[in-house]
Amino acid sequence: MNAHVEKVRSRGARMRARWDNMPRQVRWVAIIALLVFLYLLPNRWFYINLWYFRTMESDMATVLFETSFFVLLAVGLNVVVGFAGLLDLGYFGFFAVGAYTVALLTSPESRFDIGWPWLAAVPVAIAVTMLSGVILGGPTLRLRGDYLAIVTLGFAEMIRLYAARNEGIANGQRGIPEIPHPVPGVKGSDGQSLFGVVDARPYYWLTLTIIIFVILGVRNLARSRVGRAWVAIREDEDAAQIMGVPTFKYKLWAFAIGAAVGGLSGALFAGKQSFINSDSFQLTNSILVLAAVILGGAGNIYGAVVGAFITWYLPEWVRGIGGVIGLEINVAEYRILIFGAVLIIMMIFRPQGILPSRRRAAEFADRRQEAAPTEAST
Amino acid sequence: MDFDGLLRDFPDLTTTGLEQGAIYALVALGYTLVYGVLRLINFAHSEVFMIGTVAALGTWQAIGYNQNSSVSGIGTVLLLLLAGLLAAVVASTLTAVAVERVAYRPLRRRNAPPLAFLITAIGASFVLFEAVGLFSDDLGIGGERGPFGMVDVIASKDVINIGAWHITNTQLLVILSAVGMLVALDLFINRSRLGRGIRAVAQDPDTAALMGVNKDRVILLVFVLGGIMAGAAALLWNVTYAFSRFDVGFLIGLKAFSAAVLGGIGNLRGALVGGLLLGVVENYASGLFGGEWKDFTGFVVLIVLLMFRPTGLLGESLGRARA
Amino acid sequence: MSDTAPDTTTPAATPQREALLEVDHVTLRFGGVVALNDVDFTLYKGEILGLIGPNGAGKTTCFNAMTGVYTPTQGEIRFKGERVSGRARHRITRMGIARTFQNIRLFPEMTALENVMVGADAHHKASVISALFRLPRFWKEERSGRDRAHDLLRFVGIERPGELARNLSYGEQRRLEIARALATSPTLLCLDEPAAGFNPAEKDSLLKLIRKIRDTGVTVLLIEHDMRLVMGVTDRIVVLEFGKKIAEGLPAEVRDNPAVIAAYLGVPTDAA
Amino acid sequence: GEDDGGDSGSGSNAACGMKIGFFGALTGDAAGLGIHMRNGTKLAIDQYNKENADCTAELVEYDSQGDPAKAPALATQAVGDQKVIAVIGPAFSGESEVADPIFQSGNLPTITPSATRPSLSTKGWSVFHRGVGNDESQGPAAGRYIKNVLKAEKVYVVDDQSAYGAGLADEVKKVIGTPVGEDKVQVKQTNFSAVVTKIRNSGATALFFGGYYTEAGLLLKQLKGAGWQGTMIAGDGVNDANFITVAGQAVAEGTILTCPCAPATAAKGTFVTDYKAAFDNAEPGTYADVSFDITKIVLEGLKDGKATRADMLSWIKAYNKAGTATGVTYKFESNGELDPTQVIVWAFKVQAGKVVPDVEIPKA
Amino acid sequence: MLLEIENLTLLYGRIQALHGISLHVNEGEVVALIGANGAGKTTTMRAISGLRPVASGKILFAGQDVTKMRADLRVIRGIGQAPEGRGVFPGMSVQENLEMGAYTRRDRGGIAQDLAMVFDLFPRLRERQRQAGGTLSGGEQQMLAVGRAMMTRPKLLLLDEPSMGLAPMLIQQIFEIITRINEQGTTVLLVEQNAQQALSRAHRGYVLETGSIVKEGSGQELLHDPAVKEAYLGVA
Ligand SMILES: Nc1ncnc2c1ncn2[C@@H]1O[C@H](COP(=O)(O)OP(=O)(O)OP(=O)(O)O)[C@@H](O)[C@H]1O
Ligand SMILES: Nc1ncnc2c1ncn2[C@@H]1O[C@H](COP(=O)(O)OP(=O)(O)OP(=O)(O)O)[C@@H](O)[C@H]1O
Ligand SMILES: CC(C)C[C@H](N)C(=O)O
Ligand SMILES: [Mg+2]
Ligand SMILES: [Mg+2]
Repeated sequence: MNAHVEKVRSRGARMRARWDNMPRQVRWVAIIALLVFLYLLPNRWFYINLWYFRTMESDMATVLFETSFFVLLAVGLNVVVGFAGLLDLGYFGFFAVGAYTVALLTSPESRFDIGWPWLAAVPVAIAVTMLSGVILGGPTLRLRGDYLAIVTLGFAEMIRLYAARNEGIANGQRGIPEIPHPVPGVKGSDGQSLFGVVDARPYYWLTLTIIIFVILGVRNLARSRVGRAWVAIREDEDAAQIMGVPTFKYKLWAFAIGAAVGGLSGALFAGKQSFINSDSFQLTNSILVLAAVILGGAGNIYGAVVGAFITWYLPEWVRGIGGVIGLEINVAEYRILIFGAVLIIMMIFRPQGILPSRRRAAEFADRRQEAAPTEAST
Repeated sequence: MDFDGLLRDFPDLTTTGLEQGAIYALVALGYTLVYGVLRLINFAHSEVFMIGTVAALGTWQAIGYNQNSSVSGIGTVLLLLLAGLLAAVVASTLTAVAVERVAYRPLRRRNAPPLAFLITAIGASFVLFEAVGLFSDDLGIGGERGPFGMVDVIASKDVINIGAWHITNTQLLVILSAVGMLVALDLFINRSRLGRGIRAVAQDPDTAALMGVNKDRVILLVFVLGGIMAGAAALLWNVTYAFSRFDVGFLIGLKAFSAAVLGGIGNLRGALVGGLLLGVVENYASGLFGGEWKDFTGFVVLIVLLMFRPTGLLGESLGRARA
Repeated sequence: MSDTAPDTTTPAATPQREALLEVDHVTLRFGGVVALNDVDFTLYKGEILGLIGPNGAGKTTCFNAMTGVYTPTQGEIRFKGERVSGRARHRITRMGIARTFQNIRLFPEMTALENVMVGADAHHKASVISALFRLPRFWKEERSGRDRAHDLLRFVGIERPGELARNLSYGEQRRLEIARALATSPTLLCLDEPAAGFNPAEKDSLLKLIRKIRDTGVTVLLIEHDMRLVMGVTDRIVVLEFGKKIAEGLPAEVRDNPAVIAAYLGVPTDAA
Repeated sequence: GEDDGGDSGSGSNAACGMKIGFFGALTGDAAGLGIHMRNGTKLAIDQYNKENADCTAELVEYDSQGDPAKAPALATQAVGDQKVIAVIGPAFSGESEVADPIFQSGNLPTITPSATRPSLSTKGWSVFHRGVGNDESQGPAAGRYIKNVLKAEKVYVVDDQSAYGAGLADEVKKVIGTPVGEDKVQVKQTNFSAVVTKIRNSGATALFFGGYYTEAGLLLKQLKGAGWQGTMIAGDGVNDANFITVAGQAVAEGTILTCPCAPATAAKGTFVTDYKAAFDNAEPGTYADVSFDITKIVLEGLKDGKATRADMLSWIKAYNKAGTATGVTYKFESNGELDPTQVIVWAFKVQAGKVVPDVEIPKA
Repeated sequence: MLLEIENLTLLYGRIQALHGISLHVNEGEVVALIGANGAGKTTTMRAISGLRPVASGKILFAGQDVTKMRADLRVIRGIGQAPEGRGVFPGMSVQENLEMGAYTRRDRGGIAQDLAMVFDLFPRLRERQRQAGGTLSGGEQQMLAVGRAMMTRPKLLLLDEPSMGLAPMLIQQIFEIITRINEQGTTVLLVEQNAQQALSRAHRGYVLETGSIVKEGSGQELLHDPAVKEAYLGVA
């Protein structure tokens, strides 16, 4: 058993080392190939050849879009949970703030009825979300660990419950419909606006592009004094403070950056969905994003990406698997059940996540060795 | 804002709030115990509670009592209560132990990082409530993902009437049993040898082993205790609301977890204080601002309170003092 | 860098001493326990001051008050003439006070090098924005921080900069703590029992290291129970007992002080 | 789905291999309502397929669980599937508000058997049709019943803040005047102790509840448990046997439920027997008959060769014929509302564990 | 032989901390284990008490193979330890900490007697009976850890640097206490940096260097061994 795990670990490490040792050009070519693949993916003529990989029951492009904005969320939450070690159980609160800001500014059905175009509302949404991150973080980031978790959870629930009220600006459960789609000016080949109802591909491409930029930015931060400060805070906050790290400031930054990304994905969601109500921001969603981050390997950006992909894509893919394996049962119904079981099994076999950060991989390898003897005596 | 209404309804809002709060408190104990010892939020605990409610319901149906039955005679009431309690406690405890075995122990064996436990617990929670949601139709306890109505075991009656203040027999039963169970648990943890073992593992598992404490057994015990409390809470819930649903644990779990934090997570008495306070505050808020503000106000109180008392009302006690 | 044992009576006793840190009649209570009782002493620039006393005398508490962990119940602590208490801890560090911990508190999952770089970052100015867009200032500071961290690791004698802190041996961890503290460019370095768990040979090398640090211009405050080390390295000594200062003076004076012998040293066979 | 095109190879010019969507709650808290409507639709399609075995239509179910948040994805899916030529539903008002704009942009015609929020017909959705009266008829009728039949002086009004519940409660209030008290609850709420206290202490003898059956059942159960003696009145959202399952027979007894429809159990023709035969001897529930009839509108369109959404839309708009089950003549106004002369509102009563028709509430 | 270790190896991740060490402790002995920082002393102690799994080798206690036994069961067999870093229960009072030491014991009378003895040995602890362990000073915690280990009434007492962080006067005292408990019949395995004191009180000693035992002998032999003198006694 132990030997087996050891092998897995070293295989991962070996692959990583091999990647690092490849010539620069080769790595670039590989990255570009991957990106090309990702951009081609939602095209029917392309994915139709990926028989077992594509989703059978639901529209592939739509699923890809949903997956991509979920990935964006995971990348944002990873900054908060993975880097700074702040357990945020209410990440969807920020998502909701972003989505509602866009909805209120753009929808003819909103109380404000100012009808901005989507694109103009996005920067405002990001700013408002960031601000809400700072407002929430200001008084509460001094709390430790799990207290912060419940406060963030409470915050998200407060936003949702406020939005669920009929008389509020958010229109209660009835929500805000008729949010305009992104950039109506851009026309597709058929002369219709590129961002329509049926074709999800443009939304996917848009989100994918945004993800690439966000990842670049987050990566830069992680490999700087900011990233170091985050890790130090995660490891021992008191010691970090005494070493001159303004812990509060960096935690607030992590929160604000996470919030901004969350708000951005909220804005994208609103623009695609064209309707939001309080039910779109159930607590379960926050928990799913968190699961994605940890499943992938907290603290590693690519881990978060992979985790989010699995968390969203897998259940959708499972929907269609019944037909493929020739089962009569309606797998779609069981997909959450299956997903729950997958979560347990995956974490048992890879507790450090699928693609753990180097740091955490090493940490785990050592911890595992330290597990005390468990056999009872004879 | 309806001050007159609040004033008029104040006594009743207080009792019903305490009643609800007592159930929060019993469920909160499960969170607090597990948190105190393992420093983990047991996300599956809400399902431990839910399974308890379903088990009691199923038992009652099996004996031939459904939502349309009426119960008469103290003997029948006692029988139903006892059968329900047994079923709920056994089911909840088994679920809690199963969660420990499946979602926690394997990870503990591998010394997994704390966040991993969070995810397996979430996974277990999904599996449990989806299973009940999907199969409740087949089990005959309700439609698929639908509501389950059940027999009203105790026809509630006012037993105390002081002016505008009514207290019913169920309310009395719920509040008193919750307080009683907490006192018993508190004594067990603070006075008994096993209880001291629990506290030792909570504070320093390695050193506890050096004192001869069997860590695995302590952890199991903690889940069992949490399960028993959740089972009792489930029965009281059934008696009060005579209703369940596959997702009924979610909100109760959330509230109970908040209550645990409000009182100081890891602190048993804190769970009681937090639960009762939360129940009462929510009711007052409903009276004052309207029902739609109930849950909202609960969270506002929680957050504001934590800002002034960062470790909850009574502070942490099972766990390590952070020096 | 001379290794000859210094004549303990001569240095730093010269009159134009400049006060660096003033502990001004500080009292600190924890409920009923009076951990510090009207403690009053001054630390002068460039000296090595020993702080000794029986267990529970209040030495660590004194450190904690100086680094902002606790706030005195009465009295105040001034560093370079400015009040310390009430400031955020990281500001106190940036004022120039650095410390190590009696129970080691490194960042266990960071490498030795990264641990030290966190300390070095204390004086860096690059903002989140410049890190985000990799502006020139970022590169400059990153390079200088790395170089400085390597220098410091070499200075304290750690040869494996890429090793995770948790994997270093106890002695290396203690030295890493010192390097990390030094990286914050302190004027005052506070060491809390740095030799605990060292054998005599290791203590000797620590003694040399402390002197080397002082020679770079850093003032040192040292808590230590090992009298050989204390007597060998300090310029002056302050003695606490039950939260009170019971003696202060040159090492030789303190060693022969009957009150100190009675309260702390015991029969003087043990002290070197 | 992405089948290859269905071949319209039968002798007549009927459109073959097309799909008809049913959009509503099939699982979840309000599934009781959705399932009967789906059954009505299914019955109509099955009968059609039996008669036209060589040129069938397919039923596609979109289970929204009655949740507006789940609606857009499903609606988009329906719009994306060009074979879907019309949609029966969405069943609830909340999900309609969300899904209809999407159907509109896909030019996919809809006929709802049940979504009764009045404002749905004011948004300019040309695809929208409603096969029943809206809450501007149901609400006032309920109000009149409270005033004239129950003769209740002190009425308390509670709604669940949904598009349907809140809107219906508003219509009721317009008729009964100022209630003794008002409150709001949430969909999925289970503990109603505060509301219960308020209602009980207000001295109300009647309660109007705007919302769906699960919350209604729980609220009433807790109310009666607290010793309240009055009568609850609620709309079509509670008009389902599941209400009694949640509340229990004793508690539910005497509750008044309205519906802008006639009793499905007394539907015309062979509908009731066919329904029972097809679905395990189940009594047809609220709107089952309506769904059956409006589905037949679409099926007749198919039979007539309407193979595109645009053609189907004009077919529906021009339709003018009585349904076989309800007897109502389906003829839509330009905003999609049913011809006002065809609108009827009934009151039902819970009696001995069953919802039974009480009276047709007279207009004004 | 009370304790016998054969060819023990132990890993921390990729780092091998013990390279096949063998040692034994006879009933009634005080045995000292000395060595530089990182030599593997603490690791050895942890292996004996069962806090860390061993990679290979054998640990026999009172003739029984305990290599794979859980730590708490070893306590019942009679192995008590005052761990490095003290391991005080921070949230328990001094008194409760001491009572935890007697967790596996049932003899109320004996427990009360031992409690009184510990308080006599460390009057400071009696003064602080109700104070939470976590708020004690470093030295006070050390006293508590040693006192608590004594409360287990072990056959074999493992002491990992009991003098660490103690004031000079107390260091003297703690070694006297060790001698005293040994005379009362407890076997002691002692890890110490204060090699001078440790070896002069020990019957036998082992010298550990980077995970291997390089020397063994009676206390006096080692005390006068020139190599040991130079490396560990600081007599340059
Ligand atoms: N938070 C606290 N609450 C109560 N008492 C405390 C607290 N912190 C420290 N004390 C007490 O204050 C006294 C001084 O403790 P301090 O840690 O400063 O001692 P010290 O001089 O560093 O001793 P040592 O040499 O053993 O480390 C001790 O008696 C200790 O028990
Ligand atoms: N948790 C750990 N993870 C990885 N390596 C460790 C761990 N604990 C100890 N080591 C390594 O194992 C070796 C032996 O350590 P050990 O603590 O046993 O030494 P020691 O002899 O007790 O030293 P000291 O006198 O400093 O306490 C050292 O090289 C140390 O770095
Ligand atoms: C099925 C019906 C009860 C639906 C309800 N009339 C609504 O508009 O939502
Ligand atoms: Mg100290
Ligand atoms: Mg050691």
